[in-house]
Amino acid sequence: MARAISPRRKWTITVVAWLLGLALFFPILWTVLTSFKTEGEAIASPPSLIAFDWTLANYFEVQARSNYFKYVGNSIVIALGSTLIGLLIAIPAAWAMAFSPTKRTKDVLMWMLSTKMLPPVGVLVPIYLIFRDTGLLDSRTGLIGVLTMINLPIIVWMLYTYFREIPGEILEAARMDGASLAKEIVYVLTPMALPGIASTMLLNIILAWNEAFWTLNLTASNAAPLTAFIAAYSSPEGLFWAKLSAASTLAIAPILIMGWFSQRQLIRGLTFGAVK
Amino acid sequence: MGKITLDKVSKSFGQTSVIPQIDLTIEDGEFVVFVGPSGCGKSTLLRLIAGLEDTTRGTISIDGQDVTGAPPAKRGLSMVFQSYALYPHMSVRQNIAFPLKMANEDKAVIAKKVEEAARILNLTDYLERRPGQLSGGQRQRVAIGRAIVRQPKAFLFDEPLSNLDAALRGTMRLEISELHQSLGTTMVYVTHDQVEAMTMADKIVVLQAGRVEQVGSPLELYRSPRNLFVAGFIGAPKMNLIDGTGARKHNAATIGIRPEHIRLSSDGGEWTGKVGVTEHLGADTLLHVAVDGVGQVTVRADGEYQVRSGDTVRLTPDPDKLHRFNADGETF
Amino acid sequence: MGKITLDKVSKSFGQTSVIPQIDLTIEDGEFVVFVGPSGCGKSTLLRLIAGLEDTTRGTISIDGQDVTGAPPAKRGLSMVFQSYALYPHMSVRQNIAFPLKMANEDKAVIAKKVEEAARILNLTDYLERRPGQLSGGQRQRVAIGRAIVRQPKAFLFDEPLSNLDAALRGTMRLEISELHQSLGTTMVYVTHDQVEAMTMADKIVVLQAGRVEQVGSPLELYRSPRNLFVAGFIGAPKMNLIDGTGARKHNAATIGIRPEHIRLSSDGGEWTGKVGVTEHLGADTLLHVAVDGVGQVTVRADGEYQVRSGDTVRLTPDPDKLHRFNADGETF
Amino acid sequence: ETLTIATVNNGDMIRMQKLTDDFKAKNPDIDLEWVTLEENVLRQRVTTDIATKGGQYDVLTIGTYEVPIWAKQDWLLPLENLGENYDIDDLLPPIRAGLSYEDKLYAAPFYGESSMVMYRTDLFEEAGLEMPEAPTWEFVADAARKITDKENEIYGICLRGKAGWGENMAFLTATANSFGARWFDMEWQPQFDQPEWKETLDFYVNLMNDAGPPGASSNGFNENLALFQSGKCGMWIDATVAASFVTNPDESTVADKVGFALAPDNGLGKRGNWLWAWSLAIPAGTQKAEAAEKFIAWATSKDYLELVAEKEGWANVPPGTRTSLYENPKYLEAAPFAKMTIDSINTADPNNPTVDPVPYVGVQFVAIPEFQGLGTAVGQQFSAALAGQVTVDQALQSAQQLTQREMMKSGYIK
Amino acid sequence: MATLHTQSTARLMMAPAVVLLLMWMLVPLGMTLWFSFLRYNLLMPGMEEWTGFDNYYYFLTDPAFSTALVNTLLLVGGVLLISVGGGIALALLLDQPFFGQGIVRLLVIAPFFVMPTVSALVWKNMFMNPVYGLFAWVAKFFGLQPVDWLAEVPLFSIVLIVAWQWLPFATLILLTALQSLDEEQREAAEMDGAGPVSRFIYIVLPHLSRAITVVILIETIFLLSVFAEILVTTNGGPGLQSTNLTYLVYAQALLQFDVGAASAGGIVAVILANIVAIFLMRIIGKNLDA
Ligand SMILES: Nc1ncnc2c1ncn2[C@@H]1O[C@H](COP(=O)(O)OP(=O)(O)OP(=O)(O)O)[C@@H](O)[C@H]1O
Ligand SMILES: Nc1ncnc2c1ncn2[C@@H]1O[C@H](COP(=O)(O)OP(=O)(O)OP(=O)(O)O)[C@@H](O)[C@H]1O
Ligand SMILES: [Mg+2]
Ligand SMILES: [Mg+2]
Repeated sequence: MARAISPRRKWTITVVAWLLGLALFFPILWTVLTSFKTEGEAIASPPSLIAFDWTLANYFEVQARSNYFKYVGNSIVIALGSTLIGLLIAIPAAWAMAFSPTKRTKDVLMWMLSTKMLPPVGVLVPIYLIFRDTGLLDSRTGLIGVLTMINLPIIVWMLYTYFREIPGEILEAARMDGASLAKEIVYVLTPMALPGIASTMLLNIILAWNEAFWTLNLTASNAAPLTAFIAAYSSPEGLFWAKLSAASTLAIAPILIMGWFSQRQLIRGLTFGAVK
Repeated sequence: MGKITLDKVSKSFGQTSVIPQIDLTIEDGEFVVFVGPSGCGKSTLLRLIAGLEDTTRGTISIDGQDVTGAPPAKRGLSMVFQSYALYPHMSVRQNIAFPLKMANEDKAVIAKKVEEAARILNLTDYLERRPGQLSGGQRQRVAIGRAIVRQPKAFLFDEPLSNLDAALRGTMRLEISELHQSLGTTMVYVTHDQVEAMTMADKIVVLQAGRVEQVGSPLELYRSPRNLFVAGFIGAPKMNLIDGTGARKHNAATIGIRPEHIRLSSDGGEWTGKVGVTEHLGADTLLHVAVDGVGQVTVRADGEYQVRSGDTVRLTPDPDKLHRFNADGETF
Repeated sequence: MGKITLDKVSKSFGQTSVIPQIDLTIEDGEFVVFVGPSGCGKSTLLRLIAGLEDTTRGTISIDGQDVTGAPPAKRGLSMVFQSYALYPHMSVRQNIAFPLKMANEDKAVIAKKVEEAARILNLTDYLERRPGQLSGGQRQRVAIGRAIVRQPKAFLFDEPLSNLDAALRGTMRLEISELHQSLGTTMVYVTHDQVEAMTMADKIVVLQAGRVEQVGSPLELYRSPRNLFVAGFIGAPKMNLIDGTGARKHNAATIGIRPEHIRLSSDGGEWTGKVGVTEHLGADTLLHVAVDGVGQVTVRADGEYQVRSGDTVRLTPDPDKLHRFNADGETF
Repeated sequence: ETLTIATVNNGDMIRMQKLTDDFKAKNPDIDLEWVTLEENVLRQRVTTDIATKGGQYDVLTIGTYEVPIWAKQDWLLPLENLGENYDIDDLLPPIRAGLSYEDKLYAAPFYGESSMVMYRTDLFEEAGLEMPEAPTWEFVADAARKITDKENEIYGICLRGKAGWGENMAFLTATANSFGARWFDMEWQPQFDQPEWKETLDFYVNLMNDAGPPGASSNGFNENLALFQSGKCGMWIDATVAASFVTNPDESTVADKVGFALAPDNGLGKRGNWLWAWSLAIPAGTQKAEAAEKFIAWATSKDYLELVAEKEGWANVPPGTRTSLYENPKYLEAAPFAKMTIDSINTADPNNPTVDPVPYVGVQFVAIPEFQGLGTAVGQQFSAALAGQVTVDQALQSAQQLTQREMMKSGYIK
Repeated sequence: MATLHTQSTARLMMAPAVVLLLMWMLVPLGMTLWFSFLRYNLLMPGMEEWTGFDNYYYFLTDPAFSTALVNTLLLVGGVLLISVGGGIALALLLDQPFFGQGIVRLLVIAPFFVMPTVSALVWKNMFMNPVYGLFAWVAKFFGLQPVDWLAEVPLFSIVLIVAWQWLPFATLILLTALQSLDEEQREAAEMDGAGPVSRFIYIVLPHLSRAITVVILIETIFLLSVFAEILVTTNGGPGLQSTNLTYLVYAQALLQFDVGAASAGGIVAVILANIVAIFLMRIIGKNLDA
């Protein structure tokens, strides 16, 4: 493909791609911009793009209402915790499925995935009762547990597809070299699958971060993450567009920034083994 | 130390029996090559010895000790894989050091042994590189380095050179032979390359469908193949196998004559044929000749033999080098 | 029809000039092989002809018509890729039919032509399979089938056999040669395999670093290499190149002698050496001899030459076959 | 000791959060942890928690709908130690009645509300209309159509349309009361097949089509508030608490042009106004009942009103809970809507909400546990009718059917 | 790989994941199953009694049920259509060389990071609102009647919002898949005379088929349980126009607090989800094996 493409074509593509990219990004951009407006400007017609009096008032207002940092902290702990534990459980399972498959491996995998399809509200009351009896309500531990469980199938599946890409010969070589199973996984498999593991991790952090049902329903204050933070803004109080935007910006900023910084890893690993 | 004995070993995958039953002894210090067509069970046999597969029946012993149930790590063997199976995330040094690290060797000892292995294999300058930054031949050497560093009882090679190009293959072939000479360790080597088998082996084991067809030194097999299969399999270019009338004249169901054992002349001679494709290799010329009443015969002529497609030539097989086979394909 | 002319063609990727400037004419019906070390620009040259890369300067014409700016599809050439580049989701039939379908041929015509191509290539039984279910050789044949079905002006092959094992390579080599004979279409063939180049080519183009070192028939190159590079490159086993005292005796900076042009004897002879590794190939024996004052020399002896490592042998290079090079590496 | 307080994200509650320091100063050993949620989410969370005895909250913010139901289940602790100077008798009688069960107070009102008409005096003047103190539906409809000027984005009337028992059904049930309709007859038979309901709904849908804002079917209290504040509504019939927001010049572009009137009637003796109070209660499961009660006493006390007045001005104190407030001249002066509010509250009668007798209590709701789901389901039908997705008749028919099913399923009717 | 030793270790290694998921499946699901046969309303404790299949009867005969079923399919199908179709188009575009590729990729990927609640709020209030929304402003700017998105085309609006969130995911996966297409295959097709369109249809699309199945599988799993977006924007309305199964069960569970009915609904949803799952696995399993 090293034939020259005409500059005109390249420019056309550039323009179209940028327009589409900006269009997709626009809602986020608009939210961020609005968060710096006053309530009046937020609903002004015609809307002003950047030529308005920038103000941080909305952020102070939001922070005054609820301690943002507590929620962020919880979000981080829960998203990271559930993902790490999930990986810890999933890596051996995926290893087994990828390198010692049986006839039933596929079925087990599909069964795991199908557990994700069950509507969470259907089991809310049972879980609530269990959590109440075990004292897990409004605890990070409890949430980490639940999120681990709901993301585990995806983690196992993604890892499985990555692992299958790794030639079994390398693991056999390690075995010949005298590595025990644990060492084989720690020294050979995990480092080799690192891009895949990183991408799985990132994807699951995102999913856990954005999980709204369980995080909202199983917490009150101690363990409440950003989804609960934003729940205080999900209906307007008169003119509230700017405040809503500020809260929204705060809720998505950490994960967006993390996502942007790690997008290379995310994308690199998103090449599910199955995709290639 | 490294005598490997297979006693009535058989292997099935589910219903399919891949190796019906094999008895084989590999002496200490021997260079044994397994050859055979694709799918005949060469790799399986090697993996059984390595302990990467369980035997279905039979026992494998190393130096008289039964290791049938032992895990690979406990057998004291090293293996070099066709794909090299290097650890891509480790440097060459770490790759070579890995088996020692697994054996919990002392750091200083590891360093010394790795340097030593690297020196032998001319890898000293590349120790800090990753496998991805090496050429094919260098990677192969790293794989060998990883194998020799722990001084195993025997080396197992599964088509180690098949991913290299012809020139490199030649060089590596020599290197492995030299390594064998200098280390004196038992080597079991799987290949389907003629030249490798012929030039490297002390003993060739010809396999077909999981059975041993013949065991012997390269020249033994070249000179006296026990049956049609071995005759056709050993030697390049392939032995001409002739049945029908041509064979009946020699009182055999089939006769075989190698291309290099046929004399060319412009008149006289036993057979008359028309030249088809000619391949000029410089040092030799290969003529593909359609012989009346016999079929396609390949002849090798020394040097540059000038002949054109369509020319008629006379051929005389060297009677001393003629192989005769009965209806079952056995030599007699 | 298929005369390809390259006129002052050069190619750079960004800053790096890969092909400085090349003039080359490929006659209609010729089988031209490009050889050269890895990275010398063989594939690039082929892709320039195919239209898969733009020339930086110069013009390419086919049958006298300038096609420098034409897209690949408009040049009427077929290409067989090293990786075969079969369409994995299509059956063999669909793969072969694809170029015709793209040309909006009639269904019936397509069916007929595909059958015909499959017959020629012995693929009739596999027409309904997917590429994934075929062996390497069969895949290669499908790729060729896809190339011949549209009766192109010329075929371009980029190392088409390098993914096959030795035995298969031999067979496919013959098949392509026969195909060339029966179709009579121009073929441009890239390889780095000695044997392929020698046996298949009408004309070999030896490339180095994007420059043509020599063009000629295989035997021309074998007999009279124009310089050291070609001498070392053509012929297997490689020509022995000797400089220093050994060469000065012959009034040359370097002399070259092929292994098959050295006579072995137990006494007399020009050189005395000690045998290192011996490789018994059955038909021949290769001896690696360390000659005093000359260096490592490889000698090919016919048949089974019995000698042991460490023996002393005498060698006599055939004076008629001696190549002499000046300090610039040119033959004189 | 830390109290976890579940509360709704309404302006008055938010204000209370900001005044926490005052409470802490008075009770240094009690810490407050706020869980502020949007109304629907709050209700789900709080209900799930109390019904399963999860015990996550020490103080709940609930409404007049929940209090009698929950008190009956013994899920709430009666408020008996509100302190010497709490002056329980100062609470407005209808509100206090709504929050009591078997004569015990189970929740203290934080603010109370009824509904009334808010209108734009400037627009009425322009159109040459005069709003009576107690308008009829006929007048309201007529005026709305006259004021409407869609070109300039002036809509004659803004009414709730967003589906939900606490959203459009609060308004519609109260309105239906004034049209003589009712949810159930004395046998718990649903009444949506009766002409009164058809009349109500026809009136509502037609009026909104002619004079309502676009997107009315997704407008609730807050959306309408925004519309009114930005000057897009001629009239708005909604909660009395809105009055302080629409007259607040910081938030409202029409602050000085708002007039108030009682909710309209149809001459049948019932007005279309409701009664609601956001109140603080203590769940039975808490370990910190004493501290919780201290907090509630603080938050609903007269002193708290003074505190807000001091910090934010009298117009912003939480309204509708205490008689004394409406006797306070400073408040009456600062809050032009005060009189209308208290009149509206006092005319609402939760025990006899309808023209014809009914077996239930509650003005804009039916105080049975099933009502949340039922009201929302019916609300969805009516919202669909408003959006023009179904006809009024279809909506009523579906409402009737689904209500009947539900009542059958729950065993009210055999 | 196939020694008995490794096989038994493998089983051991899978055990934690399998056992945990099994517990996660069975304990709550078992309780849900049990509840589904009870008359159990959270607001009326102490009245639990066995009612047999009553809850199922009421759930399945509820006219809302069939509507919700259809809506669920429309929602999943619609989002899949947009995100896969758009994803392919975007991937093809982004695969071309142009200026600022990296930045555009950042822009495109961004919606995927946004919480569903937030995106629903933003879309509802700042874009689709018929009075203040940006869409309304644009419509008015062109002299058109603003569309009241959430009332007039509620399901479509929700599809749009959800598709906006999932489009980046599809694009990314398809883009990486596209980049893994063997260059020689593309060139071979070019030599064979295939134009850009033919190349897309005969070479690129088949190559993408596995990636597309992966996207469909993953998205379906998440789309079946879309609910926050509906709750925030339309509350399932107007009428039942945007009520999907998950939302219906939600309404039973958290509006009516009818645990019995919600459990029955949950069980029905699980069964339906598994039917979809089996169906998906059939096609996908095949595609993944290849
Ligand atoms: N894990 C397995 N399960 C089932 N059959 C297998 C397995 N491994 C190998 N086989 C079968 O066993 C036979 C022998 O395989 P093996 O790999 O030993 O052949 P090989 O001689 O090494 O061939 P090649 O030269 O192609 O490497 C083949 O028919 C193969 O299909
Ligand atoms: N797209 C490209 N961009 C930059 N450099 C290139 C590109 N393609 C090839 N080259 C460079 O051009 C030179 C010639 O490459 P080419 O592929 O033609 O070599 P070759 O002779 O075919 O080698 P091989 O035998 O390994 O296939 C190499 O140095 C290579 O790195
Ligand atoms: Mg093998
Ligand atoms: Mg090349």
